[in-house]
Amino acid sequence: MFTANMAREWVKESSKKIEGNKDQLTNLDQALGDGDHGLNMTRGLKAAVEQLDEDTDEPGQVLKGVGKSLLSKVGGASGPLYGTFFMKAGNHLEGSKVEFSELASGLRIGVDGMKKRGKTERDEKTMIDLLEPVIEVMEERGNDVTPDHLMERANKSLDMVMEYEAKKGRAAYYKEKSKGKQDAGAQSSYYIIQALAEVIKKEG
Amino acid sequence: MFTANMAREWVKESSKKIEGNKDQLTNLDQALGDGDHGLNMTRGLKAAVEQLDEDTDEPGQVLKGVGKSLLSKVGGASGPLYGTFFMKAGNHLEGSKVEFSELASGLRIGVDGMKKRGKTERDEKTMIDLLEPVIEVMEERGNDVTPDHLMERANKSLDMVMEYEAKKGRAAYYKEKSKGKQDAGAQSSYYIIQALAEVIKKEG
Amino acid sequence: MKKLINHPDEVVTQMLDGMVKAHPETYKRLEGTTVLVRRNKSSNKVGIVSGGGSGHEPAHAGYVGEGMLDAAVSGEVFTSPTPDQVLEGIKAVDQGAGVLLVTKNYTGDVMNFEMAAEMAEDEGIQVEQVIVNDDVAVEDSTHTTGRRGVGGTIFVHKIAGAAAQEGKSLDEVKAIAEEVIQNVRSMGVAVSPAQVPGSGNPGFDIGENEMELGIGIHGEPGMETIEMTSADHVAERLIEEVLPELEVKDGDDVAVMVNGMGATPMMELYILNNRIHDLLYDKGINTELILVGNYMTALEMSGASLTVLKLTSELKNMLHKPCHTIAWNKSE
Amino acid sequence: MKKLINHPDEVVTQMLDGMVKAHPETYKRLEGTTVLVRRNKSSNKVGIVSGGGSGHEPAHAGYVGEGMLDAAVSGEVFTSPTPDQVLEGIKAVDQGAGVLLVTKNYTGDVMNFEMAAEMAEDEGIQVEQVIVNDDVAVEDSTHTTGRRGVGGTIFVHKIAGAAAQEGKSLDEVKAIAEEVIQNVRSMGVAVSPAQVPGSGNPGFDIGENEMELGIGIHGEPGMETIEMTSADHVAERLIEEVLPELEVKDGDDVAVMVNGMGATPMMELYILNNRIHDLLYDKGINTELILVGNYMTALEMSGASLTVLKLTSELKNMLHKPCHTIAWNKSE
Ligand SMILES: Nc1ncnc2c1ncn2[C@@H]1O[C@H](COP(=O)(O)OP(=O)(O)O)[C@@H](O)[C@H]1O
Ligand SMILES: Nc1ncnc2c1ncn2[C@@H]1O[C@H](COP(=O)(O)OP(=O)(O)O)[C@@H](O)[C@H]1O
Ligand SMILES: [Mg+2]
Ligand SMILES: [Mg+2]
Ligand SMILES: [Mg+2]
Ligand SMILES: [Mg+2]
Repeated sequence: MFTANMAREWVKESSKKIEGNKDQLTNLDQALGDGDHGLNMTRGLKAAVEQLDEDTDEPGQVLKGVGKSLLSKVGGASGPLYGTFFMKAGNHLEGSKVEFSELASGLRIGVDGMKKRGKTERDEKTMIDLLEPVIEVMEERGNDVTPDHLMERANKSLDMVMEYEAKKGRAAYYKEKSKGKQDAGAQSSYYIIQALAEVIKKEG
Repeated sequence: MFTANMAREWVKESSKKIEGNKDQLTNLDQALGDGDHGLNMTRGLKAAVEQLDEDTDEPGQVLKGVGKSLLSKVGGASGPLYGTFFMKAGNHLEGSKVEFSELASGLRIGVDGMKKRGKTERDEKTMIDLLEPVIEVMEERGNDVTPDHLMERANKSLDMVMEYEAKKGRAAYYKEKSKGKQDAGAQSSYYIIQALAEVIKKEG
Repeated sequence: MKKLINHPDEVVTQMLDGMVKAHPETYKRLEGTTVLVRRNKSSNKVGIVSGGGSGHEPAHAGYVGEGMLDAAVSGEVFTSPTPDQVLEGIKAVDQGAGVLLVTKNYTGDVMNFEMAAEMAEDEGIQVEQVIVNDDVAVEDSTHTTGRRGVGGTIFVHKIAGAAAQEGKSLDEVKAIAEEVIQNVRSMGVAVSPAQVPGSGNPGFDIGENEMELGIGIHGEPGMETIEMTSADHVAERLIEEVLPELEVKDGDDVAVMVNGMGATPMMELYILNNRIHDLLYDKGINTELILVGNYMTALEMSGASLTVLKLTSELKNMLHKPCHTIAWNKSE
Repeated sequence: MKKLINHPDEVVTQMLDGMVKAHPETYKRLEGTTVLVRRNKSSNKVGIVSGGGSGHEPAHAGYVGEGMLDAAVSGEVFTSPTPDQVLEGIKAVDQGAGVLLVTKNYTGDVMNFEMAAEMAEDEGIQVEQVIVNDDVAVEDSTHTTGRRGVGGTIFVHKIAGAAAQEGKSLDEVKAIAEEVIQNVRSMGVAVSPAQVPGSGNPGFDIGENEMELGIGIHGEPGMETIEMTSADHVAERLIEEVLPELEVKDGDDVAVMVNGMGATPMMELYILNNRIHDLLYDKGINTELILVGNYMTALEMSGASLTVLKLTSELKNMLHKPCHTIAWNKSE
């Protein structure tokens, strides 16, 4: 069961991890982009935490609010993408008790929205290469999904995305030179998945 | 006897010395000014050599031409000052055979013009602190002046001017901090005197 | 890099306030936003809104005023502004004739402005978007992000702004903006990098004796790293890279921008222009207008870019219309 | 420092040619000289000639045009031009009403312009000279070189230029120029140095965490070396140093220039202005006009200066007259 509390914890834990790794994210973005991803995501998630709907018992409400915060605080490429992801996912989830299989469907809609907004496919070396495979695992495992399932796939994807050639965002200007360097957005997605896994472990 | 040939040699030798010490002059001016004295003087003396009146047998004519070249090629503070010096000195010298005592009078008029143009007195840490004492020696010794007389006084003055506090030109902004550092213009005057001493030694 | 700032989080708002305080007759800032809007609106014209990350000053707020933009929306440094901010700009300038958004081709700018356009349309405002992509240092391919938008954006502001000022319709203004975009190409070169306030180090490195050819305005890499070379040679390379795609030929008219990246002395820009002008002249190309200065910068990056706009008679006509902004002030 | 130039010996002439090629309608270069003169002369007015070393662009040639200068004479970088060059400028702009020379207070500038004035008078041209000395970082004493001339020079150009354009006599133009000089004070701060082309190293050093308060526009030292501090604090120090000598008080009108030294991003200048404006406002001082930008630079020096001009009603009147130059373009 995915609850509003867990949704809130997810956001708080994501914020902590992103802020704690701000410099890493910024350095990654500096190598392949413009060096603001750590700043952008920290600013956005801080705002999301501040604006968290603490009263609702509906996880969908929580995630929708997070999406709006990100959309209006992050800017850049990651703002509309993560904003769309959380808003669309939140929109899909109904009521206060959400099965993990339902969460998976919500996140699927989220990531599809993200792909559409970014005109991006898999394997283009973006955050999508972290999020989508993990969501696939959730879809496959349904209600039996475990934190370890998520992390196993996230770890594998993180290694893989490093070797891709960037096709979207500023990293694409580096063409083949982008191979062997980690994508900043993939790395921030990794932390967001890690936060989700930890919350599931703790509460589940 | 000071001849037109000696005047020409004086200019050529000055140009050689100044160009050879361009970086030193520039570094001195960098510490207490704007770092262009080496460039300014090299440019000016090169032009003076190029425009030398090779046909005249009157040293006054030669020096007048040098003054004009400096005036129209150097700019900055040193251009009008050295320009005035050589023009006024040249104007005073008459005919083709000039006694050293006459040369001394000419240079006296030159340095007085320089002081007036620069509104400068002795001991204000400028080129005047090199030129005027040496000219005094020439005035004292008259036709018996020797290269060693000149260099003895020039060496002494160079040591003294180093300890003065600058009152004129850009170096004045440094106030007491200018003490213990050499003035770029005093240094270039030193080379010009050195060149004169060498020419007198060779020809005289 | 040492910066005359207070706190990295405040650079954008304090900069915008500083602009408004310097030019209260030109601007006001929409309260609680990073949007600067024109004070003296001409009535019933198409509104023009541009924007993007901060750090490119005078772009974009410097081009707000009669004959150019109606509002500029500023994001954090080198970061696209968010859709809600852009939406505020759109709402503030719409007078019923619709609004044109001028965006540079960066994923973030495109998406945030697109979302703002969708939101505005939901509120019943007619919005069109054009995307400037003039940087020939980047290959244009539908499978990738495509060419970046750089200095050419200023000519889009100028000409779309003049068309709107003339009372043309949204479709007409959009069409002429597209025509500028089709006909404008740029390329930049950097000799030293810029650093985003609050980040620990410069955005990229350039070797002691090197320069980066084809640099982007956020320090994105370009075509190649070359040895430091003369201004004349740089001018020649830029012309060689920029002209071919425009297919300019003997007798054509162009507008030229020799743009400083932020920390380049004017002296160097004019020395570049000295050669650029002659290269064009020798090809029989007529330079209707040459702008030399800091028009689209990248903080304290040192370097320059060349932008060439091929002029049709309509573009020429609009280019010469007056405009009154901080960064480009042209009388009748 | 990496420079986009060809050869140090050619920087001035290639820069001047690059300026003329960008603005052929504004200027022409007197053949064989480093003098740029205005193309469209207004007839029978007092001529105004300024100049000095190069490296301060857009000063001085950027201020040639209607309502400001008639000619600018450029020396080598940071080196006063020679008297013969200044003389050419004087002769080119004299229309019988005489010529005013505007000089910054540096020994070289003063002497070279003075000699040019003497030469021009020998040729029967009426010439007057004013010497701008607005830099409060230097003590003013008759026994020393006195205060330097810096950014305040631009206000002298503007106001003397407007007076000349109005048809005032040489004495009147000189008197109003002197009035500006009496009422204008400046101070600068640098965070990184500049380097003269062709010299092996920067003109001065500034420690990694330091800034130089009271710097001159050729890198001359100022009052003190201080630790890097916030823009607000810099603004406060500059205001504190500049205002006292002007004796401005509640209700007075001033014009303000927040000037970049060459490599300072506009963002930082506006952040400085954000505080400078408020400090003046809090004292009840009315800012009639605020200029923010690169008006009097020092090559690629990074830093800023503040200039405050206390306005009488006559100065205000002249300040608001139109002018049309590359660097300051003001419509009716
Ligand atoms: N079109 C796109 N689709 C999906 N993700 C993208 C796209 N463009 C960029 N990204 C992701 O966004 C990240 C960069 O985000 P950020 O640095 O915050 O924005 P910006 O690139 O505008 O500075 C990249 O590392 C990449 O993962
Ligand atoms: N008023 C003055 N009278 C005499 N000499 C002066 C005066 N001002 C400067 N100087 C001399 O000029 C030298 C500097 O010359 P230079 O560097 O060529 O000119 P600038 O100071 O204009 O850059 C100083 O070292 C000093 O000796
Ligand atoms: Mg980024
Ligand atoms: Mg000097
Ligand atoms: Mg960004
Ligand atoms: Mg000098």
